[in-house]
Amino acid sequence: MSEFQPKIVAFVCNWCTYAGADLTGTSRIKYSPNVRIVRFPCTGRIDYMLLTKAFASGADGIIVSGCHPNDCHYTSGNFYARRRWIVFKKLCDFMGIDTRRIVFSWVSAAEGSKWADIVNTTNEEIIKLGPYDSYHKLSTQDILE
Amino acid sequence: MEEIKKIARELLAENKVQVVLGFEKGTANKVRPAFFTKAEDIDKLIYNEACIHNIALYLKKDTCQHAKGVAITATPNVVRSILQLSAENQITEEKIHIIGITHEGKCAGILDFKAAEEFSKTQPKGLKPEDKALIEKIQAMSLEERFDYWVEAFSPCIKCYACRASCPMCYCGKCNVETNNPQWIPVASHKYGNVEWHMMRAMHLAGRCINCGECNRSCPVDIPLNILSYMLSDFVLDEFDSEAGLNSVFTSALSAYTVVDKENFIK
Amino acid sequence: MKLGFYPGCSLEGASREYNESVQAVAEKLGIELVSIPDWNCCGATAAHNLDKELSLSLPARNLALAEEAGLTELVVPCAACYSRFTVTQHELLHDNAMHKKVNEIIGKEYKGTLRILNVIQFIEEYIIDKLEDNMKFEINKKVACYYGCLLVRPNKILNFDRTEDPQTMDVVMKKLGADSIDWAFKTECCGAGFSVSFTEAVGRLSGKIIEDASHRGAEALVVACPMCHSNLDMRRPAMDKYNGKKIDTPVIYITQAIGLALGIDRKKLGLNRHFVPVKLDNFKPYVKKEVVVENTQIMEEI
Amino acid sequence: MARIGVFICHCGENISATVDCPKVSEVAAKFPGVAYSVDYKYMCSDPGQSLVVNAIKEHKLTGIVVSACSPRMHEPTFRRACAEAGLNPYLCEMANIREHCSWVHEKGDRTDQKAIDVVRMMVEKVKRNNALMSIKVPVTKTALVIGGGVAGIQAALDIANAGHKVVMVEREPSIGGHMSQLSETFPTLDCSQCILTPRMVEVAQNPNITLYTYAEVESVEGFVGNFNVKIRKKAKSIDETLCNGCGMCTTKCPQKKIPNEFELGMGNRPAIYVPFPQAVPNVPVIDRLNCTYYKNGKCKICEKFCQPKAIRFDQEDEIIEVAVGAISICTGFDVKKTDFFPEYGYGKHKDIIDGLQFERMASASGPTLGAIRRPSDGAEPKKIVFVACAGSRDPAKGIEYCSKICCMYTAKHAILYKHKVHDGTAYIFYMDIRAAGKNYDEFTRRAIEEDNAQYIRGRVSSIYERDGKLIVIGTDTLMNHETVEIEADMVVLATAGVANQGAEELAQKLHVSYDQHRFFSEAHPKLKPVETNTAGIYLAGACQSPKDIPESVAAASGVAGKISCLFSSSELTREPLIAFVDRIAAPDYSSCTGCFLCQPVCPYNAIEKEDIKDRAGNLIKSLAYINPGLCQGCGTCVAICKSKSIDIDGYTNQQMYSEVDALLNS
Amino acid sequence: MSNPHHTEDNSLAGKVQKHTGVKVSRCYQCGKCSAGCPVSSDMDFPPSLLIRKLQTGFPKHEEEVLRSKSIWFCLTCEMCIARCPMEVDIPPMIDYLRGESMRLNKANPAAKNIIRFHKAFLNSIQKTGRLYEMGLIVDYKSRSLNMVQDVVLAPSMFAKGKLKILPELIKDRKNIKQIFQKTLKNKHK
Repeated sequence: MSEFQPKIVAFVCNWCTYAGADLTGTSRIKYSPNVRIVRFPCTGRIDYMLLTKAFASGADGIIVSGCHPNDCHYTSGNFYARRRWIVFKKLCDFMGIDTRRIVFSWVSAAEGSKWADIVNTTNEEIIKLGPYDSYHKLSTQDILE
Repeated sequence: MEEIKKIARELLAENKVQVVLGFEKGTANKVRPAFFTKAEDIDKLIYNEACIHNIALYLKKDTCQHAKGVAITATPNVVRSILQLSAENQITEEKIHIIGITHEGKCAGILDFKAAEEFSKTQPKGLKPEDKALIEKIQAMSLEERFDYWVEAFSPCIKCYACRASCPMCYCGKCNVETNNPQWIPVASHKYGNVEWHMMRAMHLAGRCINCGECNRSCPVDIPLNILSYMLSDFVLDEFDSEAGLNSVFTSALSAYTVVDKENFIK
Repeated sequence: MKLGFYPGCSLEGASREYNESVQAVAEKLGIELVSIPDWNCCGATAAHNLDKELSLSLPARNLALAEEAGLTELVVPCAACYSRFTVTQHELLHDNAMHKKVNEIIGKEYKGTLRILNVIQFIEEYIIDKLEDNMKFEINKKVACYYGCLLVRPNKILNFDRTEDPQTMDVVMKKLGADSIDWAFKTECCGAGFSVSFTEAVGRLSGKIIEDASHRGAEALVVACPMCHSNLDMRRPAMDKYNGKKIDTPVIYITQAIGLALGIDRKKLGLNRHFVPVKLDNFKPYVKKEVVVENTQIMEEI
Repeated sequence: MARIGVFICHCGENISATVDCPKVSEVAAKFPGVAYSVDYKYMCSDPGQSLVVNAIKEHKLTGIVVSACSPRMHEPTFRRACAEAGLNPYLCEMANIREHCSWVHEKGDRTDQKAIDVVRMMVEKVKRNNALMSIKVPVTKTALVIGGGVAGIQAALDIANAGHKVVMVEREPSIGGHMSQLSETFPTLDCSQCILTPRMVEVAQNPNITLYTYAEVESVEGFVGNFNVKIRKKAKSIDETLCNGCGMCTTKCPQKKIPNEFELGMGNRPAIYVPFPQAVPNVPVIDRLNCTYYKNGKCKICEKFCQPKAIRFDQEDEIIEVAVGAISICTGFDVKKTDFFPEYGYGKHKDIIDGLQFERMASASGPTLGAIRRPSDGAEPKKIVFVACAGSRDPAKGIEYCSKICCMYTAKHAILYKHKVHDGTAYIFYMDIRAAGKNYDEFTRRAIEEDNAQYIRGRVSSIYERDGKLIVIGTDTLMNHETVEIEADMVVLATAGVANQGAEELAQKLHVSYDQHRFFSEAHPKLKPVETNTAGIYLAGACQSPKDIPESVAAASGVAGKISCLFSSSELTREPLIAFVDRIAAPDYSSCTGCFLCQPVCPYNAIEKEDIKDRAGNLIKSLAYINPGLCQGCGTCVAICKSKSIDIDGYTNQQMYSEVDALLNS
Repeated sequence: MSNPHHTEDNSLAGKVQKHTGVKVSRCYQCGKCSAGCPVSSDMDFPPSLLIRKLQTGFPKHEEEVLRSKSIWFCLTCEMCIARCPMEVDIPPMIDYLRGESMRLNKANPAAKNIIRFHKAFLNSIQKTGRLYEMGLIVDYKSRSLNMVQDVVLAPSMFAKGKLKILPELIKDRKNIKQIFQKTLKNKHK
């Protein structure tokens, strides 16, 4: 394939965004197949270490998505997650990790078309940015180097 | 100085404490942390400008853990560490006798936690100007430069874990880096493993670090680790109005939230 | 104190008494109004009806000139001009492409830094606090404050007072000692846009307004718009025809009312220029209310 | 060694039209640890399920991945199949290649690749699944009913009559709710209080029902079957056990001019009062804000006249704790006041009233004893205008939804008006007549044909007062959109039905969700209309959306049915996908350091402190412990734990890490 | 946002939406605009009926709209949008329809006077930069051939100092001319 097809991982919560993505399917709204969805019970469960792990394993972009504020199935998981992301994003920015490649969003179970939009815009954005070579190289270099 | 010794001696003599944690003269004109268990040994207890190490670290060591009472000569950084450890349920007030020492080196007497909180708030704090300058320098860099800077800065790391060993907040029995199922952090000290290790450590200290700078001092290869956690502490203070080391009961920016936390980055 | 000032065509022509009263009041209270150098007509309804870009460009030229002259606040007493200016500012600041285009058309750089004040905002911010010390008379009359369309609509853009049953003018009139009545036609359109071209409709629309005010015992209508004024003042024959009776309730500008309270000469306020004679007189001399000392102390403490 | 089975479903053509299923199956067969891989037309069909069951048995599978639709659809189906085959049902994972793949992507290599990746991901995950046992929790067979309107009354009676205990909490001094304020009810015109009062009395007398009026829910903890509820019983300043309801106190109270809430300000009441004559319980309360004694420290006239000596000025709020197994929210609705319409005078005209005020006016027990009178001067209005959709279907100034009940009650008002003012005319400005319901359309026809209600299709632009009349200006869109001007004596606005005050706080106390209008949200708009997203908490009546009486009652009976089902056995089974703290050998006991930074993040207060002691009883270590009965499995504590001492079944660190690892290292 | 499943809407309503953002399908025909409109009785189709005609999209109705008196009688008093429950912004829609009506030479004969007045007004500004009321009235009266009307008013206006004999000229009239050339002239060539 000549054209660059990014690898995008989506970390989503079970109750809102996963269900929203189900609705995208039920509504037959098309989006880029470059995304792989990983299901979590709640955004509160999403460990930031999985994000760096995903980059290390070859992801070019990451979507993290859950319920809108006040809609969390567990009432507050998304609030703790949001705070963690605020801090994590700051650290990433300071350390030169490309946070343009991490897209945070709220997609409810009713927002099927928003999910398709998020995936498509992220896909386009990552295509523009190109493969995340600097991080990939870091993680695959020879240990003895 | 004599006042500190007097307090320490009395505490031991009255058996209010079994251990006094402080400094003694080391070799080659250096100072070293010491445990004093007898009142007569207190003569050896010293305090001077060289005693900058954050000895709150030793409160979690067996000698202190097994004692019923512990006294500690505590500079502002040590006091802040003690308060944060208390906030995280690692030590209890009944057991700890803080012999406060101000940033000017004066004895502030025995501080209970309430007094310690006041002490902590009023004592000056902050980074050295050169560290601040470095933070600003890094923030002015481009994304790629920042990344390269840190990869390069971490590359001499030999994963000796002195940073962890010297940090009073790194008290976990089993550190994440030793968790191997799954192997979150690569063990080897290659560039990737180093970045991941220091990144994880910075996240774990976010909102908890009291900025004593011990990690940087103890690092044999001089990585400016402290500015990572300092930058985050500063950010957490700005963003969530939360600061470590000021409170002896629960505080942690990341175990809390407000409905109005900033959201401009979320689609 | 220096404020930017845009008189507009009406205030230089058919509604010069409005200008005269604004100037007289400002002068009396030591406020300097600086006209935009070489200002042009805002385009009014005509430009707006026939071409959108023209309707934005004409006001934009004035705004740009005001900015060039280093003005930061601009008083626009004419409600029509005020509306055109505010709408232009809103549209251009919310539509980048149009903003660029208009800048190109007028050959000037409009930045959007000006704060535009209508006459009531001007009164609220710069005049009302000075009244107590300068008032000579109380306007002890029953008045009906008439706002018309342009001061309150479209509310989303102007964001001034509430759309229905606005109160700002009433507050000023009450401060002047008037009994401002609650009535039904505060914001109904008077039809000024058709004053020349479709006078029958004007007779009906304005007729209803003047009738309701006089029916409820108003001794005068108070306005802040030259369009409304010339319409309600000059088209009285058409209104009387519609109402089937003669109504001689005069229509005065709010600045004229302030002028009267300040004891300014009637002629200086242009009251002689009205078609419907303004007979209001016998005002009660104003006595400054004694401020209770304790309150002042509390105020000072706060 | 893992022996994983992979089952690729075609879902008819739903998947196979886009994804090359045989190819996916072929590739999956080569994944490490996969012992068996097959594709089939309908995996969820009986033969499909048999295929799974047989494969598990035949190939001695240690876990399966069903690659088909969303797990939200068929996960339970395939878990059952596992159980049938003797495999722990939690050793089953689903790879979603329908909703997340075939339905959203075009046919092609990249789509096939995605399906393959998704399957590999789940294979890696399922290898690390643990066999889990479902959790049994006991059920407390008492229900809490919040709100004593008609929905609450119905729910409480039905549950009580099924033989279970009920605790009812009502905010006002009496139960009855809005229905007790209504005059007559559509479409039958039977008197509201006549049909409601017997049921109110029944609630008071039913031995299974404990009634707390003038009380509010303070806090709720726990989970389905095991809620702990604190109820704040506000001080009535009356000893309810002594009061005989003689009413002497209310007649003697010197404060007489307090606007009566029940009459919506159209009548007055004393400071010690019973909201209305048929109140249940018939016990007065003292309104402390308006009582002379509480204001000035002097009076106590009521106490002097109270024969049973039941007045208690020093009474304090009481907190009552109850354990319940299920909760029914029946908190009802509120109506918007007339003051938010700028064009209708911001509520300044006395003769513009809302529908509920008209109800009180038309009620025989109301402030005018059933006569229709102008509030301004007490005259009988000869021309009355009803404005439907006043605030409803109005995104600009009101609410965007249809309040549903207004069309019917406005028709009823027009009929009642005509019955009371024979020479009067009622005009109704409306946009649509929404009268779907048994005998509903007939009812509106009756208003038009028999009671001469003048329906005008159009909205009212403005209303103003002139010479004591209200000038109503509207349009008739059926008459060339002409302007219609009516000189009315009185105007009734059918204001919108909105969520009740305090709904938001209650929702937060109960951890249930609510919509943008602050109405409580049902779990599923069609199939779970009376459930909330929180197990064991149900909804009935207008707290969910505007509802009329029959609908509210039907929903309440529905809730009672649901709760009776829940109470039919003494324990219930829960999914074991919950968090736990690791345990290791002494001397560490756990990698948990006892920092308890996880404790505040748990929305269910499930994280407790566990002390490890030696034989002498000395504390060795304090550890976090997650109460399996309380944990709902969000996993927020897992991500917060620095030492990774907490993990969560179903989404363990190992599982999630492997998923990410597998997905990308393809 | 536009629905990708729909092709471009070439109806008049579609054009209105494209050029002004006003979506006529939002109107549910409550008629509140017509009830509040001060000139609805002068109109052939009150505002809500005008919208209804756009909603159907029948050529007959669209033609009626473009040839209507209504679009010219609108005073832009904004009462309709102030009270519209669905926030259908009628005034900009009418502005657009006027433009279309002129462009297609469909302006209603009854609107002649109104258009003439507007043109005379703009003419005045174009020449002098400001409104020259005397000139305007003379210009308008000569355009409308309605010499009698308002002749009564002029002398008394003059007497009260309300009419000036000579126009006020602004300095940079070139700039004004430019503005007219780049906008009006450009389009009506």
